Formats: sequence, structure tokens, C-alpha cells
Amino acid sequence: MAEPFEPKITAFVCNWCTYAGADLTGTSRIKYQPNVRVIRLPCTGRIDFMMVLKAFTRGSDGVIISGCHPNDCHYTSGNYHARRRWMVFRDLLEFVGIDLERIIFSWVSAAEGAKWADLVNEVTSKVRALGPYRELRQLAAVGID
Amino acid sequence: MARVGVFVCHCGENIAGTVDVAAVAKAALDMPGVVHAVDYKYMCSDPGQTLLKDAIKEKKLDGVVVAACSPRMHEPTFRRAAEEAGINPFLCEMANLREHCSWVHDKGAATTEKAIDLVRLQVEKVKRDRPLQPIRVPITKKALVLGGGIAGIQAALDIANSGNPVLLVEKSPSIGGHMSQLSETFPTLDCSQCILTPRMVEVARHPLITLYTYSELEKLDGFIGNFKATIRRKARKIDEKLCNGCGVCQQKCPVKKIPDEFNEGLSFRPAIYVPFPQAVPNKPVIDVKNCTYYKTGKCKACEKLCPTKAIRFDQEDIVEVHDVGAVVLATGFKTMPVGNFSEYGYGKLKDVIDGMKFERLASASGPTGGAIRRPSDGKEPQHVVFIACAGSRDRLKGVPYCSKVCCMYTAKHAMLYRHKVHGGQATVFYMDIRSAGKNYDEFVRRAIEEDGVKYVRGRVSRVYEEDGQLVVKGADTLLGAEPVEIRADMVVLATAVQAQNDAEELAQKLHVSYDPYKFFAEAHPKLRPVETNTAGVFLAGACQAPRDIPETVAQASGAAVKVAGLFSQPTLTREPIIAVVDRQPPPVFSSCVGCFLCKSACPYQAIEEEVIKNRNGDVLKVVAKVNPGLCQGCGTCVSTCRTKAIDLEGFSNEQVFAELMCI
Amino acid sequence: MEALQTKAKELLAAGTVQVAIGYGKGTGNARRPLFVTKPERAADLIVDAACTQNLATYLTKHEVRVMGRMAVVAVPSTLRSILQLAAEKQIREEQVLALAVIDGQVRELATFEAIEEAVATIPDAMSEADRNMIDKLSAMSVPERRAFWADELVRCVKCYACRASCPMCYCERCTTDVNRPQWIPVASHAVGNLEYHVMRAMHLAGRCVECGTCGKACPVGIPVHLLTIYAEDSVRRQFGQRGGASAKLDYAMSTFKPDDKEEFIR
Amino acid sequence: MRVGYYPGCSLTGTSREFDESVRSVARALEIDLAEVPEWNCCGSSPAHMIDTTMSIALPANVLLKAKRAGLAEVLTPCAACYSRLLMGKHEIETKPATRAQVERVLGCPPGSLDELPKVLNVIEFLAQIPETIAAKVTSKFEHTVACYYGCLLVRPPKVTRFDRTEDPVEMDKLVALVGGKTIDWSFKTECCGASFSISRTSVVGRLSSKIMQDATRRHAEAIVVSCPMCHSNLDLRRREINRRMEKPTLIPVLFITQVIGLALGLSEKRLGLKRHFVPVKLPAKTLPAQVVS
Repeated sequence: MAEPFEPKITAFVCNWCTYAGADLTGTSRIKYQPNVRVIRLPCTGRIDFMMVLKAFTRGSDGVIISGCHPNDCHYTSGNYHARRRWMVFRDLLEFVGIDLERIIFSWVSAAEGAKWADLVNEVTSKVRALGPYRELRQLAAVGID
Repeated sequence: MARVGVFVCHCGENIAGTVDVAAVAKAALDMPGVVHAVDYKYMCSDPGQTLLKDAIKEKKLDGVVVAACSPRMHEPTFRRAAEEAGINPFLCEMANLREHCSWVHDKGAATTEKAIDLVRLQVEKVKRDRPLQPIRVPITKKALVLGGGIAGIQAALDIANSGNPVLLVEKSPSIGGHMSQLSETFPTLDCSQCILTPRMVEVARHPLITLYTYSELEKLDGFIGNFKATIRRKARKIDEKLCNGCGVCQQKCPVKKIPDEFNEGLSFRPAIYVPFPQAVPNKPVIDVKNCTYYKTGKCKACEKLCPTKAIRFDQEDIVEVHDVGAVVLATGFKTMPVGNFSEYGYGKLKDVIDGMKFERLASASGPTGGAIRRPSDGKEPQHVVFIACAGSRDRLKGVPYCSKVCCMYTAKHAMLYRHKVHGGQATVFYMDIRSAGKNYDEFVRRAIEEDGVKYVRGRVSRVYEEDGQLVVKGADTLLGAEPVEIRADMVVLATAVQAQNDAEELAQKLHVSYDPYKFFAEAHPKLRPVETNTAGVFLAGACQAPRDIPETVAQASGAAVKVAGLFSQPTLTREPIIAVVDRQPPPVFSSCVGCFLCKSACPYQAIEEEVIKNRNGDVLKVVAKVNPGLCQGCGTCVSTCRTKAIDLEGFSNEQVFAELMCI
Repeated sequence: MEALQTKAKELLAAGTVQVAIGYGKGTGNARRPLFVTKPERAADLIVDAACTQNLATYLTKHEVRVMGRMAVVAVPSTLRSILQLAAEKQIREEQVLALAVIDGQVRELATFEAIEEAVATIPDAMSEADRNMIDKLSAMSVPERRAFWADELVRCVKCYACRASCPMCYCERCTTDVNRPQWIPVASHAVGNLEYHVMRAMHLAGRCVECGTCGKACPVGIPVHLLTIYAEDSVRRQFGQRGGASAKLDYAMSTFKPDDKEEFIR
Repeated sequence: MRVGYYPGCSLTGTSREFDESVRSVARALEIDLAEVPEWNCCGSSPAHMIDTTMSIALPANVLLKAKRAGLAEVLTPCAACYSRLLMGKHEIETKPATRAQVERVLGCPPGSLDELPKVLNVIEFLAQIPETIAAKVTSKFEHTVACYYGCLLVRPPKVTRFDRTEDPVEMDKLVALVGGKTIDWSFKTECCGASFSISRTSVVGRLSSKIMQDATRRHAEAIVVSCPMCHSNLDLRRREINRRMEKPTLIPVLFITQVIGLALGLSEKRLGLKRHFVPVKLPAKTLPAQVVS
């Protein structure tokens, strides 16, 4: 029997809210599924859309993007800039035929340890149900990379 | 070729209990560029750090990954160790195996595999780390203290006494805060005002303290050492220089029936008023909402009668900008509005009051001169029931946390009542008695044993009126949950301590984190309890969590020391995590094309235009330049830049890309 | 057409401009860019329905700029390009003069303010064919669209004609040329091509003037302009801003509103 | 307007007048009550004391039938039925394991228990249509009454999410809507003795007398309820109650639907007023509310 599919989830998180929130999940000993790999960045404003695209083309089955709630940004407005970028990026991704179900945006504050665990569990379960993200990987096979 | 060392920490059992640390170290050795990998029981301990330092020297490492706890915890520790071993501190990275792995996953192959991946990400990152030099910025050696309660007063005095100027901003007309309203204080029963007012006067007289009452913070820009605080000084409608505080205006004001905030609505005040006799400053304000002149355009009785001609009806708010180097948040708390406890009849039944009202009743400066009189008819209550945990530890209708001070003040209230009404009976309904603190439990025992306060362990379900008396229905859980019905003359609710209404808004102005209950969050619950995540902003008192007076004062002094320590340095060292625009040899100079879209995205106005000229002074190119003093390193400009001409030190494109490549 | 030739001749003769960038005769019925520096050659300028290329591309080219002040024959999208280039500090008012061709009329627009006024009266720039195509694609399911673009983009040979023809792709170093890190794979293959075109569209969102020149420039006929036009349209729909409306910077992607909609964020 | 209707056993037995008044009021308000086809027991006392799975499966089956009949909302006047249906729905929505087990018990395919209909008690339902009621009032209900809510409508608050747990007010608002006055009292959710109505009448007498005592002291002319158990205890057990009263009382106990029905001008017969043990006699015109506070 084949091994059950374990999705790879890449999370881009900001240092001040979601990373700290995930730290709180740890100090609160709330368990969640081990499929996520966190890329720590100072702010959601630092999340280049190219990184998200790269995460998918490198084989992530799901992507989490998370930072401070509106108004709570450590850098005042990085999350607002990021939000605009995501609005257009999502729109464009869907237009070129990339499934938005695999890319989840969330605000997780430093106090929301439980929300981080919920988020990871939910995304992991959802992506596990969706199965491996073959579409982009099949495309990659067309090329020579 | 890189020479990276990987150090895997067991953290006792914290990591090693779930993650196969030896396997992680072994796997690390196979990672390209890793020349050394070990695991050790406690990396942060002195021998652990020595292990790291020795390895750096012996193996000539040019990059270090410590796989241990969160970088938010120990990154400075290991960076310092790396520096001591002779490499640049920014060539040290941490893989978070504890908070992000061992504490949140079960023991098993998947968890160890994740740990290895986390190490791999950081190895890829550290290989691309560049040595960075700390940035030095000047410090404005002046502190802003927000809130003029005991926390703010103590912090302001301590900072000023260390020789640094302080701007103390209080939103109400006088400093003093909740403490000025209290009667006696536990566990010594000394009079609150007697110990507080000398401090208030000291604040007013201190040459290094500028006191702004009736003022609020509108905006805070800048960063540690270099904040710009915009303060709104609300118009008192009097000329403070001319007013001598004689009080004639208060006596002559025709509006008399405004509920007095200081006395918790138990008495009345005029429209021009000083909140309480010991107020600092002792200058009145005109309550514009209730003043006859502002409502009808007529009256001006105070203006006519003021002997120094100090009334200024046309006075406007003043907005000022101040340069400050540090901020102490000491904005205090509020007590829970009791509206969600309609079954206790608060608001409906006049003789059901909250703890703050009782403080005013018991206070010698209060509306009854310290005599316990019930509000409905002014009679001396013969039986008073105190309900502890009215809102605290109540997930359904209140807050889940313990408000910490209620057990003690309830014991104090019951005791004061028994001292003042000798034949009176005091009954306390409680869930647990939490009296941890020096001389605290002794105090509670005294209330029970010497002053005869009856303690009933159980909660109250209802308070209602019958035949002119209050009926308190509850259960005595120590007597097999027998229903208890007590007829009382007055009921005092120990309502929960909550964050101020505008706490969230204020936190957002200052970019400090806050918890789900809107209390401001400390940078670390144990090791950095007076700091916030925003460098240069410190915490004192009940704005962080419910606190009593001794704790508040201790924390305020702690915050003051942090400020004084900051101000004792000639300049400030900042982490060099900032954006840089690339530079290239002529004729390109920079891959920046000078579109300046980054400029509008920068939250800190840190992007400037740099004009590149030739020797004749002809403009060759205009490119972006990041002001390292202003840049805070968010990286918003980096992801806005189409040509990738801006990059962020410490989180560079190459580093993030490398991390992504090992997914 | 005569009006244009006369105007260009006058401007060149008077020395108001040193070069007039316009359309000349190409192979067959095609039109090609023409750079007129002598008044007597102004008669070679052509204006007709076949003149669709956005000539603003040349305004940022060093070789053209060194000639002196430029007059550019401008269709509506060219006018928007001028404004967007001005907003991005790539062109100054004294460097350029527009010979706007709007509804067959030639008007000299010497200031950015005049161009802004003219642009304000021009309706939605997306052509009907592009609009229909975008509507058709939007109506498809996600997998259908994925198949459509996979089929199209697999033919891309990364010749970068789209980039070269675009007036807003004036960067001296494009992200595709960055090799540390190599964001976009050098070779032409399906994933890299997708990354390249998504990147280009994202970079043009809020800046694209919807001229469609990139699509026409594609030698293998990929409708790449639909991506940039779609991204631009997305910006307009969501933020009410558009590229090339003003000579002052009004770039939707470097600003924000606290109440931007965020129902997709949980 | 069409709404699902689940009467349950009480409304077909001891509390027929509740059923009659609900149906009459609904008819007067032009609301189509669609009875859940083939409904079964809600799982009250018998099941939930004995078998946890059964206590969820029974209400789940009721809601499943309602869902299959295309009903988005189910009105259930009996407070015990309301409690069971809500609790069943809550358990299914929050516990995947329970849900799977119930699906097995009911033999329905997975997913059948998704999006079960909303459960409404009669107060909740009427509170949604205040304008409709107000427009049809023909004779104002000019009486001062005590609204008694009992326990099941507001408990447990996490599940019911209805009104204020300790001091509910929604029924008071309905009475006010049709011109009545309500006393301000503290016994709105005190225990009436609940299911001891049959097994231990003395307990009912002791507990309910306290409720009755306070209501009469505050000059209520009647007690208004929305639960068949409350009604039985306060009405049927009046003899036991009066034995413990300072002054025996004969103030009637009305269902909220009967109060509304009277205001809508419906006949005593259609509202089942004759079925009570304590005769429903209200003073012709009432005094202004004497709120004792």
C-alpha cells in the first residue's frame, strides 16, 4: 500500500505577530500537525509575490501567508500594503488558472496561539484532502529545470 | 566554501523529549557547507556557549546555526557568544526547534524530519548571511510617561531623579488616578491619599518633570531614542497662569447636579470644577458639555466673579509635537461595567454598588466623610454582603482571568465596614481566597478571625429587593451546596479589572502588542516584563495586567530603570536589519531606475532621492537611498521594487530564495 | 494626416523639438516607428488606423533622448504612458511634447496638465476584442483557464519582445536579468514562462496603460497583453485607480486604504 | 411565510392548549406551520438519561426529516423539545465522532447531517416578526403579568445563545408589544421543580410556591410561560403550592401564545383557555404596573 499523502505546507509569516503567535502556541503546548515549514520575515510587507509563486513551483502543496491584524502592524502599515498586493495577486493567479484553495491568508496576532494551531491544522487537512499539487509540478516536468 | 557549525540543543527534555536530537545533528553534517554539528543538553548555559565559542575558533566556522528555542528568546545570547568567539554576530541564526516543533508535535519521525528541515532552512540562510555592523543613532534624552496614576507618577519621578527630563501626560484634569480615590490600602490600612498626595506634589514641583494634565497622545512617530509624540492639550477654558485655585468659580457655578466622577456618582459637582480637593494641579476645568454658557450662550457667572480674570471661554485645544527618546505606558485600568450582571440588580437597585463606590463611601474625603451610608436612603447598613469575582473568572459573562486585587480589597472593605459599623454584619461570598503577597493572608485571616467577617464559599445567583431589603440568594458549597438566602442592606460587587476602553486604539498608535483582553503585552512574560515588542516603549502598572499598588510601583520603577539605562548611553545601537539600495560601478551606478514607487510605500519616509553627478555637476542619475536612521527594516520597499534594486539586510532575497529552494 | 505633417514640420523648423517620433510606412500595410529630425522629412509621417504601436516606449531610450526635445505622435494609450512615465520620474515636462491623435484630430499637448485633461476625457482603453477575450476567459473554470494558458505559454521562447515593446518596461535591469537569486529561470520552459508572465503582469498592475503593444509584439502570437490588462483592470475594479491618469504619482500598489476589502483573509 | 413545526408529545397531551394557541396565533398572523413529517420523540427525559447516542440520534432524526422536507427552520414550542433539538444539533456540529456515530445509527449517508435546520423556540420566533404582530393587535392586553422563563429556554447558554441567561427579557418585550405590562422580578429563571411534577409533587410545591409568592407580592395578575413543564407545575400543582403560600392565590398561568392570541382578538376556545386547572380570569381593566423596586 502506498504511504498516505503528507502535504508540504510553506508558511510566510511576519516576525512580530504570527511568528510570536506561533511561539505562544508552543509555550501553550497546543498540538498541531507537523507539515508546515515557516519562513520568518520581518513583516508581511516583505512578502514578495515571487516568493509565493516560487513556493508553489518548488513543490509546496499549500501556502499560508500570515501577519498582524489591520492596525496592529509593528511597522504601521506593512500589512496594508501586503493586503493590496495579495488582492491583485490572487485575482491574477486565478486568471492564469492557479487554484486559490491552496493559498490561505490569515491574520494571527501574537496573542492568538490557538488560532495558529487551528490554521495549520485546517490548512493541512484541507490540502491533504485536495491531494498533491500536481498541476505546477507537471508543468515543471515539461521544462528542463 | 562555507564552514557552518550546527548546534542542536536538547533544552533538557523540552526538545530532546520529542525530537531525536542526535539524528538532527547527524543529518546536519550531510548538509552542504556544514563542517561541524553536535547536540548538547543546554546550549544557552555557560558550558553550552563555551562549546559554541570553542567550535567557532577551532573549526574556523564562518556561520553558526543554533537549533534550540525561538530566536525571540535567545538570539541575542548566541549572537553575543558568536561575537565573543570573533565572528560577526549576524552570522548566527537560530532554528526554532522548541516553540515551533517539539512543543507542538508528538514524538515521531515526522517531528524529527521537521526539525531537520528547520535546521536546513537556517543553514541555507546562514550561508548567505553578511557581516553587518550595528547602526548608531542619537538618543533624545527625554521620556514620555502616559498616565498620571501611581504607576505614571512613580515612573516619572524615578526617571526625573536619574537626571532625565520627563513629559508626564494625563488625560483627566488631575494626576492621581484610581489610587487617589481609594480609602485605605491593604494590608496596612494606611490612608491612600496620605501616601499618594506627597508624590503628586513632588511631581508638580520637580524641575525635570513637565506635567500635562487634561492632555492626550494623538500620535507617536519615529522609533526608539527618536520618537515624535503629538500631544493634544485639551482646553481647560481657564488661564492656568492666572488662576490661583481659590475656588470661587466652583461655588458660584449655577450648574450643580452633575454626577461627580471622582466620587463615582455618589455626589455632585458643578460645571467648572476641580476633580478633588487635593488635585494636582489645583486648577479647575470647564465641563463644556454641561456648562450653561456653552449650551445657551448665556451665564458666564464664573467669568464675572473670578478675582484673577482667569476664565477663557474662547480657549482652544493646543496640539504640540515633542521629541522623546522613550515612552512609559502607565494608562491603568477600568472596572468592568456591571451591566452584564442584571441578576445582581446593579443599576436597578440603588444599594447594590461596586467596589470603587465603596471606596468612596469609606474614604474620609468621600461624600459621607467616611461614614458607611447606603445610597438609597443614607441609612447605616446593618448587614452588607460582598460578592467577590463579579465578572472575574467567569467565562460566560465576564472575563476568564483572575483580577488579582479583589480578594484583598474585599477583605479590606469588610474589615473597614466592621470597624465603622460596630454592630454590623459583613458576609463575603467567594470562590477562592487568593491572598498571595507579603502580609496578605494574615490580613484576610484578621478580617475573618478578629473582625468577624463571615466568609461563605459559593456564588450568588440573584440579588433582588423584597420589603425594602435586599435578598441575596446563593449557595454555600462547603455545606453541601445548601442554598443560602441572606437579607442585606447593601451589596458590594467586586467587579473585574479590565483594560481601559481606548487601550486597543492606544496600542495601535504605539505599535505595541496586546492580549485578547486588550492588556498591553510584555516582550517576554518572565524575562522582559516591563518591555514591549516595540523597542523604547515600556510598561508600568495595570495597563499590562491587573496589579495592586506595591506591584505597580515596583514595575514602574523597573520601567524607569530601563529608560534611565537607555538614556545613559551616548548613542543608541540598533540592529542593522535595514533596507539598502544596491550600488554598482559607473556608468550604471545602481540598478535602481529612480521610479520612487518605493518612496510612497515606505511607512517611515526613510527613502530619499540621491542625485549622482559628474565632475561638472551634471546630473547623471537620480536613485533611491535608504536613510539608515529612519529605516526600521520592514521590507515593504523590497517587495515593491521591480528591479530588485533594494534588498533587506538579514532577510535578503538571496536568503529567502535559498530557504525556498530547500522546501 | 496633413495637419500632423504640417505641425511636425513647424515644430522641427522652429527648433521647438529636435525629433518627431511618429509612424512611417513599413512593409506592406504595416506601420513602423519613424524618427524625423529634419522638417522636410515630416511629410513621411503617417496617421491611420494601422498606427497602433505605443510610441512612448522610445521616450525613455537613451539614443532618442540625446537628440533633444521630442514630439511624439500619441494615440490615447501613448498619452497615458507619458503621464505614468512622468509620475515615475522618468520624463520631465520640458523633454516631451505630445501630438495627440484623438478621433482623427491632431492636437498639440505641450504640458502634462494638458495631457491629463485630454486623458480624462478618454474612456476605458481596453479594446472590444480584448474585453471579449477576457470575458470569455473569466467565464471558464479554473482548470480550463490553466489549460488555456499552459497551451499558450508553452510556446514562449523568452525573446522578451513583449518587454522591449512596453513603454513601462523601462527598467535598466529587469527581474528576469537578476541572477542572485535567479528568480526567473533563464531557459524557456512551462513553469519559468508562467513565472515570467505573472511577474510581468504584477509589475504592470496599476501602471499598465492597456495599449496591447506587448501582445502585438509577440512573435509567436501569445496574447500576453491580456495578463497585464487583466491585472490593470483588477486594480481599477478593486481600488478605483488606474495607471497613466495623472503626472503625479497615484500608484495603487504602493498605497492602501485601511478598509480595503479582505474577506479572503481569515 | 412558511416555517417547520415540531409539536412534540406534551403539545399533543398535557399541553394541548399550547399547541392550539400556537396554531391559532400562527393562522391569525398568516404563518404556515408545516409539521415535520413522521416526527418522532425528541429524546427528552427518557433517552438523555439512559443512552447518550440515542439522545442525539432522536433529535437528529427529527431535524433530518425536517431538512428532507425542505424546512430551513423548525419552530418547537415545548422548551424540553427545544433543548433536545438544539443540543442534538450542537453535538453533531461540534463533534465529528458523534456525528459519524449518529449517521451510522440512523443509517444515513455521510453528509446527511450537514446544515440541519435552525431550531426556534416560540419567543424567538415571534420576536422576529414584531411588526406583523403589532399590526394585527385588535384589543390590547392591558394586564400586568410576570414573565417566567424557567430553565430550558436559556440553558446552557453556549448552546441556546438565546436571550440573557440570568435575566432574560425577550418574553417581556413580547408582552409589552401587545400592550401588556410586566413586573420586574428576580424569579424569571428560578427552578419550578421541573420533571418532579409527577414523581415528587412536594418538591414542586416548595419550589414553585416561591415563584408564585414573589409574583403575587409584586401584583402580577397572571404568570406567562413558554414551557409545558413550567405550566404544569405552576397550574396543575397549585394545590401543593397554595399549601405553602402566606395567602393562597388563584392567579392564572398563561402561555405566551395565549397572551398574544388574546391581543389578536382570538376566542378563548381557540386558545384553549378553558383547559387550565386554575381558571383564566383576568380583571377587566388593569391598574398601571406596580413595579416594586
